[in-house]
Amino acid sequence: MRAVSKLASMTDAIARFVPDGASVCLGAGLEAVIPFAAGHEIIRQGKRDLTLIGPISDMLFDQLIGAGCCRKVVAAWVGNVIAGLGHNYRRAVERGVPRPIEVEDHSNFTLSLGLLAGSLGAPYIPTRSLLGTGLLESNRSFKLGTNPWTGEPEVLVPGITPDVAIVHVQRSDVEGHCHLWGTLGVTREAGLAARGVIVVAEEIRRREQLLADPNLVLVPPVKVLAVVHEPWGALPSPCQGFYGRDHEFFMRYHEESRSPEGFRAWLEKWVLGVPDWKGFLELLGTETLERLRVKQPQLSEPLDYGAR
Amino acid sequence: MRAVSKLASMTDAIARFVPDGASVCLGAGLEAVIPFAAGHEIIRQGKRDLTLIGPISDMLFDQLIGAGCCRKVVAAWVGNVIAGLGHNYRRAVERGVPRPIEVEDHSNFTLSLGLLAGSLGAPYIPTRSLLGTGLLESNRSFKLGTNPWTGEPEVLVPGITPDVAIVHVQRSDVEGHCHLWGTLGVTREAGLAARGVIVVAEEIRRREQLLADPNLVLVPPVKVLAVVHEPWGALPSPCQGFYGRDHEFFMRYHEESRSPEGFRAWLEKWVLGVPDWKGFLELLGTETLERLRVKQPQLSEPLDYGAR
Amino acid sequence: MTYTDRELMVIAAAREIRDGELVFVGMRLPLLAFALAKRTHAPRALGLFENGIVREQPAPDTPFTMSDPPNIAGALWSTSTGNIMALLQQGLVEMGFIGGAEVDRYGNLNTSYIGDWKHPTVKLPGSGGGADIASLAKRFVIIMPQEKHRFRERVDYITSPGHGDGGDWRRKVGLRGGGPSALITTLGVFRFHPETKEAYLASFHPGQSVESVRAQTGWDLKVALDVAPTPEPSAPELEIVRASDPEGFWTR
Amino acid sequence: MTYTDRELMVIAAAREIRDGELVFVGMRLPLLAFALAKRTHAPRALGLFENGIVREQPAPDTPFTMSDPPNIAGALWSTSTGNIMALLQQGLVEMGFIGGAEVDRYGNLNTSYIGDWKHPTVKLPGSGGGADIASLAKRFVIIMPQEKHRFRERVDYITSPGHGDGGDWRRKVGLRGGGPSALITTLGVFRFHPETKEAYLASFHPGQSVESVRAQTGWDLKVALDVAPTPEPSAPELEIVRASDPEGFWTR
Repeated sequence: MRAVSKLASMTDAIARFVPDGASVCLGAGLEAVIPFAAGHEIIRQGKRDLTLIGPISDMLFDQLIGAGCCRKVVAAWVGNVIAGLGHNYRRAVERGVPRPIEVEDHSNFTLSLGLLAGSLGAPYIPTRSLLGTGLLESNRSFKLGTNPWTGEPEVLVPGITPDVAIVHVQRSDVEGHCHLWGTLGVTREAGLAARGVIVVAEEIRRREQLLADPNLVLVPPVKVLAVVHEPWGALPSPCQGFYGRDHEFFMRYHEESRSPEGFRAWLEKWVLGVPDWKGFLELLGTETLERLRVKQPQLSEPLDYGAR
Repeated sequence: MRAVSKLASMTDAIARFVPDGASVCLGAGLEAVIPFAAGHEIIRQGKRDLTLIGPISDMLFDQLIGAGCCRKVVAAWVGNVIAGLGHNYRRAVERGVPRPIEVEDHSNFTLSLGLLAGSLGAPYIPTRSLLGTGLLESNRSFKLGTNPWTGEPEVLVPGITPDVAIVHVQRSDVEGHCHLWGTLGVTREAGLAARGVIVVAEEIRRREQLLADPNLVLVPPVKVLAVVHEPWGALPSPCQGFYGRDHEFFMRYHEESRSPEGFRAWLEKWVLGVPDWKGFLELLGTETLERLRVKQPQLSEPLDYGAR
Repeated sequence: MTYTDRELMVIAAAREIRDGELVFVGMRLPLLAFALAKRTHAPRALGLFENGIVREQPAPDTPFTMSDPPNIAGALWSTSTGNIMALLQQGLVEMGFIGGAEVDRYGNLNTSYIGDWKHPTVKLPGSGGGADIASLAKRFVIIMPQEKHRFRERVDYITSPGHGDGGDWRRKVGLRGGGPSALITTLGVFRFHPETKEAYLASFHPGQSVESVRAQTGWDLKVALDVAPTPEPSAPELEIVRASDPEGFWTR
Repeated sequence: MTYTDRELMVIAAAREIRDGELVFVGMRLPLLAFALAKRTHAPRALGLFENGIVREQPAPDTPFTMSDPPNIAGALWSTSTGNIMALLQQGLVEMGFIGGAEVDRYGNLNTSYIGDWKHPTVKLPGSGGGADIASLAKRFVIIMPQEKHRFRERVDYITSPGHGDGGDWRRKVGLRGGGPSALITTLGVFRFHPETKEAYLASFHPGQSVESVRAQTGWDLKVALDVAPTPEPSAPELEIVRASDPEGFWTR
């Protein structure tokens, strides 16, 4: 039987699979492979009331919050990793600008455990982290429990099951068998915990090339909603083997987003002022792309899956 | 600084790191990469009072039980996958021959969850599996719990932390950075949950060759106690890319182990009658090895970890 | 047309798979049933194996175990046992196949202990993944040879939970999966009453009768009003099964 | 010899790492401290990063974030965040570094909310992995610039738990890790009393004094009887730090 292609444009994938009010996991790879192309399309389409789920979200959540797409954040850290505070995040929490948002404070470990529990179909996983912290008070989704064997206190981290996870990967086939390598963060847990996955890939390859390493396939095809071919789609975050991180872009964003007006101007220029990711890349310029492009391949040794 | 070599003979690795009374996880890869070479050395060294931990253990646990090495089994299934019941397992449980053993009945999922909990340093993981079954009665390590959010019943699977896990892999360096592919089963969970890992490898390769794919490294080097170079060391179970399964060997064992005397004769011939794994392979014969050897490579596409 | 009991079981089992389903396949007869279903009415079904494998097609040579290298090469996914079982617990797996040493009138299976588990007369291998499939799959199908001493009023030990003591037992103990939907034996096909959840004979295999099945059933067997012979295998069905098991290792 | 506050902090931090330890490194100053320790007294230490990386040596060019591609190439292990954090919870990680926006006399850190968390005056980025390291590492070292308004009697919100309200608070709330063992600031090095767990000044940096440190401390500061100036950086130490941060992005 014929493979069913799930190939879609970013516009169509976001329009179909990220409805207003959805819970969306983005940036599961920590500072790497952050799906900025998808995030910008979410902003362009004016999505509202999203719950954003991700460990640290380096700059992307700040943009989505500033653009008014977000109702709630479930994260361990929101800001700009090399620059510091997220100005839009501050404005939203401190003053409700542009909209008030709810925050569920996690640590990286508890966010990982929540997604792991979600991926297992388990109601929660207990941990010894966070005991005695303010997170147990400000994040009401946690429960304090007691180890039934020892009587010791423990924190119960409830399962997190995003409606959709958007993952950026190096390569995929049109059905969504995809390979991610380099920094993993909580990507596998997120993909397995989510009800559906949008795969954004640097390269679309033939099925046989992906299935030649079935251990590396990130999520089973039944989870994949759409496959978007978007080269450079994680910029300005890095993608192992493809491009490095554009530190300057993060620093400039930090400066330009200090005021709501500054952020608005940034948004007009980089997101709303371009029709799609190709427009963003044109603004960024071929010199920047060429500077960031990985030029020295470092290849792994192939694995022999021979069976006979 | 210089890499510290953990290379050891199987004799030394088992002598040093599998003391009498230890809990040992073997056969985490289900029917594949079962560390038979290690198991036979455990028998030759006359280890006693071991707790054997593993999902299904295809034939190996039956041998270790019959040889009197085992005090307790923590497993989902013990027998001979294509032939049926394990005769030694039956004799030990039903009649205490050669020694009585204790059994902790698991399912494959709960054994996986127990090792996962162990690997996380979590006291337990809750599941909806096994409710209403006899396993909750015969395995006293489980507790019946109540989901604190919904009040629904749940089974709490306690963390399992073997003293040592013995894993068979395709390749390793002398420090224990190792790559396993093909069937994984619960191998990663077992390696991470165990206090220490004995790596048994088909090939010893240079460090750079292993670190060229750091995502595939099975366990961090701090977990590795010893690295044993033992080609064909998983026979008669298969090893992806290296050799297939020797079904006949399993069938013959099933017939020959029907009586304690038959098993004793089998043991004398295949285990006690040879000094080491090379002796086993000689008995097996080069024709068998040649028949089982994988002849058609099926290579995965290399991953580019390039960073600049 | 001649065929074996086991060939008929395979064909009856294949009919239980619906198109597009995620199916916990296991080995032996269910694997052959999956192969048959894929090539007939369920081309979009996917097969799961508890060693971590998802396959679209069975391996070209029917493997002896699910971890044989040909079952991994060409898989859609080869992951951990935990990740596959997690799909079950997420409620994504429509059906699974299980065998057993003993079954009772409510479809509970024992593969652990004959007699008192504290002092068993026979120690059976145990659950494997059977208890998980029985607990968590939306429905499951039992395949086993029928002999009176294996078809018991009450099993000594529940390894893989069926409908417990009937009615809404599964809900009461907290099990989410739907329980057994069919029991396929060497003599016939049983289904479960929607209310009482007791097994009843839905069809007897050609050559059998209600009486011959009853004679090999250890409880007071209920029989469907419309009980009828199990449909005979078709020639194409038999051909596919035999192509999947050319040496007859599993079906002869 | 001239050097910056931050260079001195890096060097003081490096001295906290013991040979052979597993160290949660993080970025910025701790990463430079790790690089220095590796090249001096702790050649067998291993660095952990919460994106899933274990490294023997820092990446050749000091990366800006732990997920920059040079930090992955050449790693000993690149796994999930969960698997790295699991090493912490297994009790295998001897030490980690944490920064904070606010610290109090018991070494509790706030990186979440200034003011009432329900109506904060400042929303800080949050825990990241800080709370996990503080909860679970055998000990941890705090590195932060010292300003009076950040060194508070009591933090508004505990993100990363220090010694709570002192004494055996950690044991009482169930925390297993040992808590903070040192607090390294732009002005001096603080340690924690073995019984009361209160921070006290162990050394002031060259050019500072007990009084100048006290002036930037928001609580009634205790001082070690043997308080002394922090040892000056040696030329080789400074050379290594500068080689690791040639453009002075972190230390100038």
